[in-house]
Amino acid sequence: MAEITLIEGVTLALARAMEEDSSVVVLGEDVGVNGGVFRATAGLQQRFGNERVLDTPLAEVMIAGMSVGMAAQGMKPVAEAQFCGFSMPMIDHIMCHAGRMRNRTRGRLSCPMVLRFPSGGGIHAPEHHSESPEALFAHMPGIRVVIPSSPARAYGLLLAAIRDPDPVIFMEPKRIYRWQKEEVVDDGEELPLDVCYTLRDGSDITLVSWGAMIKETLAAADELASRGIQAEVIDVATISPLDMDTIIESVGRTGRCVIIQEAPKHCGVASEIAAGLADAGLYSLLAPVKRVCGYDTVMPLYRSEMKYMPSVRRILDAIDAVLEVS
Amino acid sequence: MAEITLIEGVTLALARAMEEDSSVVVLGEDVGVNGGVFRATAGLQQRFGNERVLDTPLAEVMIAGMSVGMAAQGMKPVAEAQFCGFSMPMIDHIMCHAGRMRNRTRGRLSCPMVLRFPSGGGIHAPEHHSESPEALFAHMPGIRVVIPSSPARAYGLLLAAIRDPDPVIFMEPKRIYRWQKEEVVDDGEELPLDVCYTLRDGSDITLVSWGAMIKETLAAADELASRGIQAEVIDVATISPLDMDTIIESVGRTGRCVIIQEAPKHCGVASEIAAGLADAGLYSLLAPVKRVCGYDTVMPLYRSEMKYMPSVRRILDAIDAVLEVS
Amino acid sequence: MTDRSNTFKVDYFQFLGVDGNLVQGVKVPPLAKDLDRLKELYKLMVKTRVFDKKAVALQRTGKLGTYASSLGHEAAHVAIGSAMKKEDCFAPMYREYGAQFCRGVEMSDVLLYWGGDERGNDFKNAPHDFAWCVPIATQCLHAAGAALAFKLRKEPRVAVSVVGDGGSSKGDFLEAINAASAYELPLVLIIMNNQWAISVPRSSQNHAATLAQKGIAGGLTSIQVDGNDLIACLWAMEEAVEAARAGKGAVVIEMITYRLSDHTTADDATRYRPDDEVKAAWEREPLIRLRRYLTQAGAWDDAKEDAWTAEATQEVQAAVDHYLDQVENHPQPVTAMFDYLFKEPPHDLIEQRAYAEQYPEDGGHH
Amino acid sequence: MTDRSNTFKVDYFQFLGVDGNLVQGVKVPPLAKDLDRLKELYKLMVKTRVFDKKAVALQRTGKLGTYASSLGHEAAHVAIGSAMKKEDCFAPMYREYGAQFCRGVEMSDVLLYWGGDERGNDFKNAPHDFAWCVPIATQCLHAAGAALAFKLRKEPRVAVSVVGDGGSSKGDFLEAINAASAYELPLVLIIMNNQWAISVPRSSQNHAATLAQKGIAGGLTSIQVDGNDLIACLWAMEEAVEAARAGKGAVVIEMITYRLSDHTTADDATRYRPDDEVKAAWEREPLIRLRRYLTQAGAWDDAKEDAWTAEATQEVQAAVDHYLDQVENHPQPVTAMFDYLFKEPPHDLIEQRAYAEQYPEDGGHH
Ligand SMILES: Cc1ncc(C[n+]2csc(CCOP(=O)(O)OP(=O)(O)O)c2C)c(N)n1
Ligand SMILES: Cc1ncc(C[n+]2csc(CCOP(=O)(O)OP(=O)(O)O)c2C)c(N)n1
Ligand SMILES: [Mg+2]
Ligand SMILES: [Mg+2]
Repeated sequence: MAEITLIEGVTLALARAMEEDSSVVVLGEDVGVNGGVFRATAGLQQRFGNERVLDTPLAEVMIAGMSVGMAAQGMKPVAEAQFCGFSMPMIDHIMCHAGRMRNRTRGRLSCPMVLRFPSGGGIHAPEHHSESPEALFAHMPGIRVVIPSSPARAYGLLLAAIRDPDPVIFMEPKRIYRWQKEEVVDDGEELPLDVCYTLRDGSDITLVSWGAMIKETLAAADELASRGIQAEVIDVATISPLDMDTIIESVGRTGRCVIIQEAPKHCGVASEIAAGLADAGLYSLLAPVKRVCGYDTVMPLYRSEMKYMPSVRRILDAIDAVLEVS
Repeated sequence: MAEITLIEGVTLALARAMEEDSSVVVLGEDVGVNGGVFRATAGLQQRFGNERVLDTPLAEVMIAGMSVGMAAQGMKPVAEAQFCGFSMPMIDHIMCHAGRMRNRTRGRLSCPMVLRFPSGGGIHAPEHHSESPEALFAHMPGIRVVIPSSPARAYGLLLAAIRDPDPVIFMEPKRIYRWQKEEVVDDGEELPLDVCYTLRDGSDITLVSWGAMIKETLAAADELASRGIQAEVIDVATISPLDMDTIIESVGRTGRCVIIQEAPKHCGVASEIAAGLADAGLYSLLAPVKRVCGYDTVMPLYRSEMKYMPSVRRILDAIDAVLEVS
Repeated sequence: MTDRSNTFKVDYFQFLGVDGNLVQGVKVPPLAKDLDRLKELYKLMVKTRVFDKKAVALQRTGKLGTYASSLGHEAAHVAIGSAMKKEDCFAPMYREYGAQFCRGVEMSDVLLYWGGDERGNDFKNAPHDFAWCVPIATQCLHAAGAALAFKLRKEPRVAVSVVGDGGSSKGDFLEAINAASAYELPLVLIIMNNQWAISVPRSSQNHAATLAQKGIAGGLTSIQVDGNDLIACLWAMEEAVEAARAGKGAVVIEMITYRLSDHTTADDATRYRPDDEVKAAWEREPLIRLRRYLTQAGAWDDAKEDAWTAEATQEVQAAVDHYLDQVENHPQPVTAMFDYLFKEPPHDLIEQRAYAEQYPEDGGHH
Repeated sequence: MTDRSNTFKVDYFQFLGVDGNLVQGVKVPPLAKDLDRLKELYKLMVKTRVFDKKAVALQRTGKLGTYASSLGHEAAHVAIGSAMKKEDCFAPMYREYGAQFCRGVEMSDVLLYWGGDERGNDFKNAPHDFAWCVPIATQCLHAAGAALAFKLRKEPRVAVSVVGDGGSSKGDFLEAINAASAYELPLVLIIMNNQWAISVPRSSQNHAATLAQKGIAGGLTSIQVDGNDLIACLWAMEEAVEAARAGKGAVVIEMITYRLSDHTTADDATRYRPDDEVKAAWEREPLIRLRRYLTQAGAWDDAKEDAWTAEATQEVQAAVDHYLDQVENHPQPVTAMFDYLFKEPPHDLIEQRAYAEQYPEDGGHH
């Protein structure tokens, strides 16, 4: 049993899904011979042939629109947008068709497609390669949004996403594609698409995050532990539907919550979580809910990108402010 | 001085802006001879000619992309998407270019464009004509988002939006296009793009809304008044940037807040407001912050659309729940 | 710079003249002699028009929402539907009722849809066809995706989609042409050039001589036909569908017709369209010439016309009755908006559904 | 069905052979005799290549981020820039340095941009040109918008944009063609067909004979040129730019060249591209044939080549020094990301800026 990276978890799940279901087709720019610009689809075309792994013309609207059409006619397309920034032209088909097909036809047609793309910053990439647009997709009815933060969750969640009978946006935190290795058994076991993962138990404060920011969040929790403060760390993982129950239960015990998000703050997913706490979690709150987020400005070119994203220090300062309140 | 409707306020502002600045150009589908499908641009082509009011080919990506190009070269395009649903293909150019032009070039080029469109439901319109996508645009850096809810605010805010040196999304709540008439002086006075409007003072609870839901929100406030409860009603109007200070100040006095939004709840603007209260407003809160929103499902076809949108009864029930808490 | 890129020729096909005679000097396809078939299609054209008139009337009396009329497009629409096999797949825009009736879509489906009820999209007898598509031209890519699915699964099926003269300006349509070329798709793309996109005339979409030549971008076979000539439309469609089915690649057909109605019932075309243009267009409309042809051939007469119109009117009325019964006596419950979003609704939706059940009647009024 | 839509001819222009001789039997444009000009452009091509090599080296040593090389495109790029007037407007994709150098963009700008510093887009000497554009093909619509602005303001200016063979599949480009036709825009659209879109070959974009024929969709003049032939590229560009300026409408030029480098420094083309194809492409590359032509004409020699290469190398080094000095000694402060978003930053951004100032150095590492 090999230790693999997050991106290898993606590849493993793709191969497994293609193996078990011949209607699964992978498509996108450079996914074929090249195996994807990050190697997420490496080896798949060789193994499954070029009728299962299709290089597309360079046209994102087309990729999304044809995936909708294929999905409605019984295929299970797993489409790739090469980078987060290039998912924007796809929004029309995702929002207006993928998320509506089943509802629109009262269940007659459906849209079991997955749209995968690498997202987030921190790898010195060019403009439009480093955004975290999960909040946009999370606001769209009929769409599931998933972001794994470990190799095992990449494997289990992607398998579930592909098998799911409805459309799923699967965002891959590229900064941690190769951060950690772990043993992943290729047993075809999927993970549920509607629960949070508690990565660390604690009673003093709840830290909520997802994607690559899990890295800084865990580092902050380590630092707190060395100071004798026990932070509970929750990986949201399924952005939509959001498992607020787990978060509210945790904050019910800790009374304090800091949410860490790489995307801009305004109208982000962190705001949804904080809003959930302001409603159903209000009586547990001993201190203001703080959000440590990317700034409400454009993700800078790479030389400044780490200044944009929440650092461990920024997270710790917010935690300290929340802990100070008695 | 005539009493005019909200949509006439739009037309008046367009005419005024075109009059005072020859670089202002109106473009979109059917905005010319037809004067727009809602008559928002009625008479403008006759008055200013077809080089100032341009009917476009049917291509939303083109409308957005060319507007970006024109704006970067010194024009002030006021583009129309015919309905909210058709702004989706424009997101790529709005998010990736309009909101970034100035920042990307360190101020060398800019993008003083306005994208207007009628939004929201309630007029028996077909599919894709009734969405409220403000949260999507509000999450995008570098973009202002404005929604007027009265004739005077339509006039003053649109004038400000057109004169603003940066891109503005101007969403027009079509359900109340012709709801109320009021006197609007065509004096060229603009309204600020970053403040909330308190429509009604009250000390018992703060109701926050925007766009067409202001109608139901005010009706709920009337009903409360008849019960001796004084609700403060805030029209957010400028969704981004959001004037949280006014809201926090109000909730500081009332201790209670209900937010009313037509859009789906998940990751909507109401969540941002509630999140702001969970942070900077926490100590004033005497009761959970409730959001009364559209459901997290697709806006139904017209026969069910009013069942989807918050009703006065749903708003009152939420208010009652919040008031019950002592 | 002079170049020869504009030396190409987009062929234009017309077989049936306005006077109901076959055009002289043109090789007419055999189907022009298949009077039984033409008669059946004529009857469907008549029924479509009867239906259309009724639908507009329902809207005017507040019993239907905004409705997009198909007046003047009947030959083109019926030809599209008739040329397709049951197992093919149709991705319509929003006014091709004639085509859809051939495919098994029911008149009451059309009424339910425009009557604001999602059940109209549950085509029981056309289970694979796409629903009506309001975001212009997006349906062309759905059809391309369907065609790719058929090709990958090696099924001898063809996808057919329609876009308007306006919609032919949109990237979705143009990318579909490119995709059809790249994957050699079993796809037929029809540009229904009815001269207007709401108030915008064909000439404002671009200044090219034809819209069909957009197909040249992908090296596709690209032709124009008289969209008011059933024989030409049917011939072109059958050739195109069979070429696509035989793996010979996608075809673009520009059908030249005229929108005799307002854009929809929410529109008032007199604001932007000269009366004499409309009057002239009525001279070319598709029903009368086919009726003349059939009459001259002895396959039709006034008595048949009257009998059929009466029968069609009854059929339409039955559809109307069914529609009104559905929406008035069996309206969708508030919970319907939650029950079809996902196959397995997530927990938050289940909670919202329960909440919504407390407000079953809220907001019935606008 | 047979049709004649594929009987058109896209003209192909080549004047300078691979051997450095003018092609026989073809009417060569007068500019082929303007040796002074050709020599200056040759020098710019050489400098561009020297620059390119240096940039790749900087990336390899960790001093530059991902970089998109222009190797092999020099003739096409330089021709584009040279044919434009200062007041025209260029909307590039991301690798047309040769064109941009003509326009006044500095080598240090290019380095700053790929070095992750927004100041690289502040083209002091090309103030109206658009910045590098990463979202493929979107720049074509910006150019169309610029062209419309010029037309509406009655300024005799032309907008020029470039898209790749891959990007020519995208709706943005195809809608730009349509817009150019609809508004008769002073616009030149260049398809830089370098045979590859990262790992996807030209043949996978579509199966049409040419990419230029996409222009036929809008009835635009549409030609192909040998993109490694400076004379052909320059002639076509000048003709196109002046036709556009004279109000004769937009032109589409497919320049046929080859990407001799990896797609970017983040790519490894050996994974998907046969060596012999690359080797064969080197035979057709643009510098050597122009050098032969100039040498035969007595306008160039080895000594000049060496001297100029040395000079160019120095100039490039100066740009590198300036770049490194900027990013190392005068880096942008954390506040820069707030100071250019809006002309007047809103209150929440001012607050975030103040907060960010407390973390000026955070996250310097990745
Ligand atoms: C993407 C999109 N933009 C705008 C609209 C609004 N709209 C509905 S129909 C129409 C005109 C369509 O004209 P055309 O394509 O010629 O088809 P026709 O209605 O004439 O059959 C417009 C602009 C829409 N439905 N979708
Ligand atoms: C909209 C969009 N999709 C995908 C990408 C990722 N990407 C960058 S370059 C490239 C290939 C471009 O090929 P081509 O258009 O032929 O231009 P070339 O790089 O060959 O000059 C791709 C897919 C992008 N930048 N933008
Ligand atoms: Mg039309
Ligand atoms: Mg290329």
